[in-house]
Amino acid sequence: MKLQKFPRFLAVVILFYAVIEILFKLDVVNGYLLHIINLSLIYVILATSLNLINGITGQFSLGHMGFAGVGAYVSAALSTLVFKLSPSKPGDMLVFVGCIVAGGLAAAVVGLLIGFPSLRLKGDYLAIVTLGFGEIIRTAFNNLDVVGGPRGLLGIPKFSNFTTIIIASALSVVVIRNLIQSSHGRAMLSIRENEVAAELVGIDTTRYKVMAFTFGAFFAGIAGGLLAHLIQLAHPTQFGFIKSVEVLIMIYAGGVGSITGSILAAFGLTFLSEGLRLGIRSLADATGLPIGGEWRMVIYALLLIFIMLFRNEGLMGTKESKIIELPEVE
Amino acid sequence: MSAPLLKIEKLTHYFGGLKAVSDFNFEIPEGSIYGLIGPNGSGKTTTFNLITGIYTPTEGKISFQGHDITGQKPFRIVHRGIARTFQNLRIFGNLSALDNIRIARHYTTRSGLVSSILRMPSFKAEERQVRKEALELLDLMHLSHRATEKAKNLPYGELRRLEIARALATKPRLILLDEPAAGMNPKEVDDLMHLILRIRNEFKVTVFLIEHHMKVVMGICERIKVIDFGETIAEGLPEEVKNHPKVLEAYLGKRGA
Amino acid sequence: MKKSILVLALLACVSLVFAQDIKIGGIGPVTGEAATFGISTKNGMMMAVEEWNAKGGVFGGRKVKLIFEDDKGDPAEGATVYTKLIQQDGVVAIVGTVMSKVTLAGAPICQANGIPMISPTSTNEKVTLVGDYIFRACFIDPFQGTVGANFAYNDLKARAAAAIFDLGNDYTKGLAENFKKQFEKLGGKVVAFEGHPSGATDFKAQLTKILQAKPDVIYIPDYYNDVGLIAKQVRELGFKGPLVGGDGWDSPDLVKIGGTAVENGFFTNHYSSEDTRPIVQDFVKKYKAKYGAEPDALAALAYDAMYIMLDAIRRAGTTKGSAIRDALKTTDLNVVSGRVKFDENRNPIKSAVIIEIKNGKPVYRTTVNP
Amino acid sequence: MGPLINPQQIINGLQLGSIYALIALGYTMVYGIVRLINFAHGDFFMIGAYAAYAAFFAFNAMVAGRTGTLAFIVLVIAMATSASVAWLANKLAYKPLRYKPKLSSLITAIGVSMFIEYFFSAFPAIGASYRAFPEIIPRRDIHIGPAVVSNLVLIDLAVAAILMIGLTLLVRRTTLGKAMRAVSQDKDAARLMGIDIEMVISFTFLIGGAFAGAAGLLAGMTYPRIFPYMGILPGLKAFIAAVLGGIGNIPGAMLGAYIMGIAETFASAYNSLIGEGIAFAILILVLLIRPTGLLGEKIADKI
Repeated sequence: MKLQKFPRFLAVVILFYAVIEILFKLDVVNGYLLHIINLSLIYVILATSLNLINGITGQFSLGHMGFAGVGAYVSAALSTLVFKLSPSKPGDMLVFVGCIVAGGLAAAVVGLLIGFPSLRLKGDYLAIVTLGFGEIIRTAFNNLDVVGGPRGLLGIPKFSNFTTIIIASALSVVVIRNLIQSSHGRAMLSIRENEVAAELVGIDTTRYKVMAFTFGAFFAGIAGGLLAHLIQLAHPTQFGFIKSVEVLIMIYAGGVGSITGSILAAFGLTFLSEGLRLGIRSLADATGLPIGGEWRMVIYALLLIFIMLFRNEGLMGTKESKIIELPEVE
Repeated sequence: MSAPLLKIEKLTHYFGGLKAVSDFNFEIPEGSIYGLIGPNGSGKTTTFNLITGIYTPTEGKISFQGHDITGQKPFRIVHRGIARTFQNLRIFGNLSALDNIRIARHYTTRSGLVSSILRMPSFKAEERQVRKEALELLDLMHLSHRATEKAKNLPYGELRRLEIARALATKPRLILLDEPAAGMNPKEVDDLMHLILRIRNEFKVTVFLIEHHMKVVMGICERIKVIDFGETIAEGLPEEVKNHPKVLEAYLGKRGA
Repeated sequence: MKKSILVLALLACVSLVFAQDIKIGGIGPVTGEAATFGISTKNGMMMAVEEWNAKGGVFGGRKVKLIFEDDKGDPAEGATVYTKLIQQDGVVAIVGTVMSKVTLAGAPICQANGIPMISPTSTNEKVTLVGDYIFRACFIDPFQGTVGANFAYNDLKARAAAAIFDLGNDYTKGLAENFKKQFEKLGGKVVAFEGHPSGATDFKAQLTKILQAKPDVIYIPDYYNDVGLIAKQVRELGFKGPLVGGDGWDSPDLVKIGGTAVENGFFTNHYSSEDTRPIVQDFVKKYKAKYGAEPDALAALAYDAMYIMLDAIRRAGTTKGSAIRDALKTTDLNVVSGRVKFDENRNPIKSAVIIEIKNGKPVYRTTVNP
Repeated sequence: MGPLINPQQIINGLQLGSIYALIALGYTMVYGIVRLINFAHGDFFMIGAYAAYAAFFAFNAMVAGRTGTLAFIVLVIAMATSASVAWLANKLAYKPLRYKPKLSSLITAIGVSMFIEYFFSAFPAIGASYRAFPEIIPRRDIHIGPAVVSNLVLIDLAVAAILMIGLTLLVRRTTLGKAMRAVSQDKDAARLMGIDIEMVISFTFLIGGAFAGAAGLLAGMTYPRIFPYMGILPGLKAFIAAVLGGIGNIPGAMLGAYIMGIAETFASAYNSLIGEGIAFAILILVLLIRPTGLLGEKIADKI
């Protein structure tokens, strides 16, 4: 077997995993850093799956975290139930995987339902309807006392860890990447480029728009489930409009339609927002200015504006890194 | 003689209260080159939009190869074998020329989602095949050198050719060309005429075109229909049409004078 | 001679180690929609820390270094911040955070790492049930709701009550539900029970409906800013009866926003600023001098929570988590919000006072023991 | 008597609708001209409220007792401040991206919105705390049968009506209005006709900002509590109202806003649990039936 045959992306993921694990064992990477990496990896899933809907298929969705919410609540409700019935025993991991997938599937069903309005609506009108759906989902969690209402769903077992999250994240990226780089993916791209022309070269645009929503929602649901099992809490406010906007920012800062860009932005912006905590503190210490944590988001917002002003196609534009992109089948 | 490839009966379409197409009846025989001409706003593109399913006609029937296709979804009509180009280009600008062609071949591919995502051997074989055919088509249109270029970076003349290539990639029996010569210089027009003839002769595709450029229309069309204000004013062989009094009136602008 | 130098050096080292600051984590939402609560909380904590440091530290001359982080009122951000304080900064204890939903995301992290934690204002019952390292300085929802209902039924002689609460906030919802339960148990009737969306400014739809049911009293367990608006609107619609609420009312801004509309209003609270105990008078005076504003309940509870934690560390005489936890359990301390002891669920056992708004001033009305 | 046939609820709904309408107008105007969902618009509303607050304390003593004069000064300052901020945001953050991918300016708008909110919250002179808005015009209640109408309700309705009529006249009758309509129809054609596009866009931001400022003052007087994040929710609701009416369409925005105000009021009165989601439910329903909003024109996609 030629060395080149070994998938580059898989190699990078394994290397990254090994390095972080070793550094963690050596105490170079502490629990905090690992937690940020975990969050970044979850955001990678959210950003790439939203990119499938917004960036690839060109359907402007503003309710992505609503899907994540469905995944979080369904998977967490299931796992807390199972865990309550039979506390920890071997095979727990399998149950966990089952719960997460069930959450993803539930989100996919919701995505399928929400995909239908996209058949009639375009652009900003679609954006506002997806926003509306997302808010209705959030409101439903808020008013459903069986899942804790405004208190949130508690006592979720901590199943998510670096290993499970990186596997889920890498799998999501690979599946979405392979989908995009197939004939089906090109069909989705053609809808973004010109819907009428797509229809008139024989693409069933209805099917592919709904498919994009369903796939996107499935992976968002997976991410939501992982998040719930990481922070051991699912709360309606985590899945509202403002959170959806955060993911949207990631895909545009990274570059619309670029998986590489989504990955870089998911890591970059998560680390930036945490890094600014330290940054602000050092600045305050160095200058003696009376500034505290409340200035962190001011700087974050300014940086966001500057990124868009000076790199208005996002970090990557529509380009893909060679690590992500598959070679053409020749 | 066999049944016509495309048969239009009593085709009528209103926009609000405005009659855009009124009682069109015509047939396009297999293997012919058929021209549709008329002044701006006469309803030419609307006719194309009705045939390709973008609009559903208010009245009338469209049959293709003996099947009623009236009111079917555009992509289904494409699957039946009707392809088209657009007056104002509709290219997938951010995708490569190669991808533009491959997308048009998508509906003929068989790989399902699972085999695509797992990149199974059957999927790879099919990808290889599609790529090969797409490159051949580009070659035929003298666009091979542009295969990996983003379509939006191509010059205008090449874009026109790319759009025709993309239409041909859907393996049509009938191709509708909406003002293919628009914006071309005389040399390019000549090339285009040769290309259209080749499409008909080599690909065995029937051609239905809208054109303002009289040289193209008179040079290659075998039958011509002239319309104005949604009404048919003449139909027949190029010679017949050319000297028809109503046609002269419509084109030389006697109305309103 | 050499030996003594060595001993001296060693001693110096030891004292240096001992004189090291004790790192305490503080958490509150200083950005986002709950920022105003977070800032009061931060102010209260900082004041307590400064007082302890001015007194010469916690034990062995070791001073407190407060590392305060923002949680934006977001559970996920909260989990990150708790992890940061414990893993990155190595704090020995955490005081925080404000909102129950965020505290509930942080509590399991503290419990798993053996870091004692006290929340100043998270009232949800479940918070301290996470584990034995988790304490709080405030009342729990059922207590205030019950006290409010008792007061409305027994003292105000109300027989028909209505409630309006924030659908998106478990604190106000919890209080309203417990009020309803108790009021009905006493034999009263809850004639209207209406929620409003978080962040709403117009409550007239709900209030018009409530007034159609003709209640004697309206229970409004919201925060002062919403209470001000609700009171204004309900008075505008013609309601003259008493309004009752919880400790969310305790802010100088209540009267500023609500004006005369909050007259004939009563709320359950931890302390009265009229309380003559020196600690209360001292706190109010110093807070005003330092921040130019009267303290609200959040500032007082944050101050208390920090005080309780530092006192426990002093008594433990070590920064070991389990020792601090054990010391916290045996807390018996006079703080601004009263004399605090913890029950077996690590909730404070303390009495509540009822405050009445009279001529634009909060006035002590009565004390209720649990 | 059922809650739905209560005249008080209609008054409640109209008042809420008036404030939504003033915000929605700015949203819709900017969208009509530059096709940008200006997420920061809700923050211009907040700035208007703060400017009014500051203006009240600056001029209260000076005009001692003359309520009308004071209210007028405060209104002008609120409108001028919000208008300038809107104008500045356009110049600094949106103009450089005018001919770049549309969504990059959307993200910038989100950035501007975040910046304004967090800056106001962090800046010590303003701060995150709630502030009690002063009583610029003392409230008086007028009882009509079982319903209560305060003079504030009437002021809200009147100011909204006057500004809306003014705007309609501006758009229909003036040269600037014609230029605005031309730019919203076809930018390139407008440029060829010699219209200074950037000037028209600047004016649109100025007017939209001024309306948001007026809404900020009215909201401050009606709901006397202001804070840096007060623009988020009304901004979102007004945006929905604008889309409901047909985004880019001025009468549509007004219609959408009043429908939203009344629907929210009635739904909250009917059942508070559904009140929270009703705005969105109506929106989705309307858009599924009329994909371009109530009065929005069909997007002509010429093929």
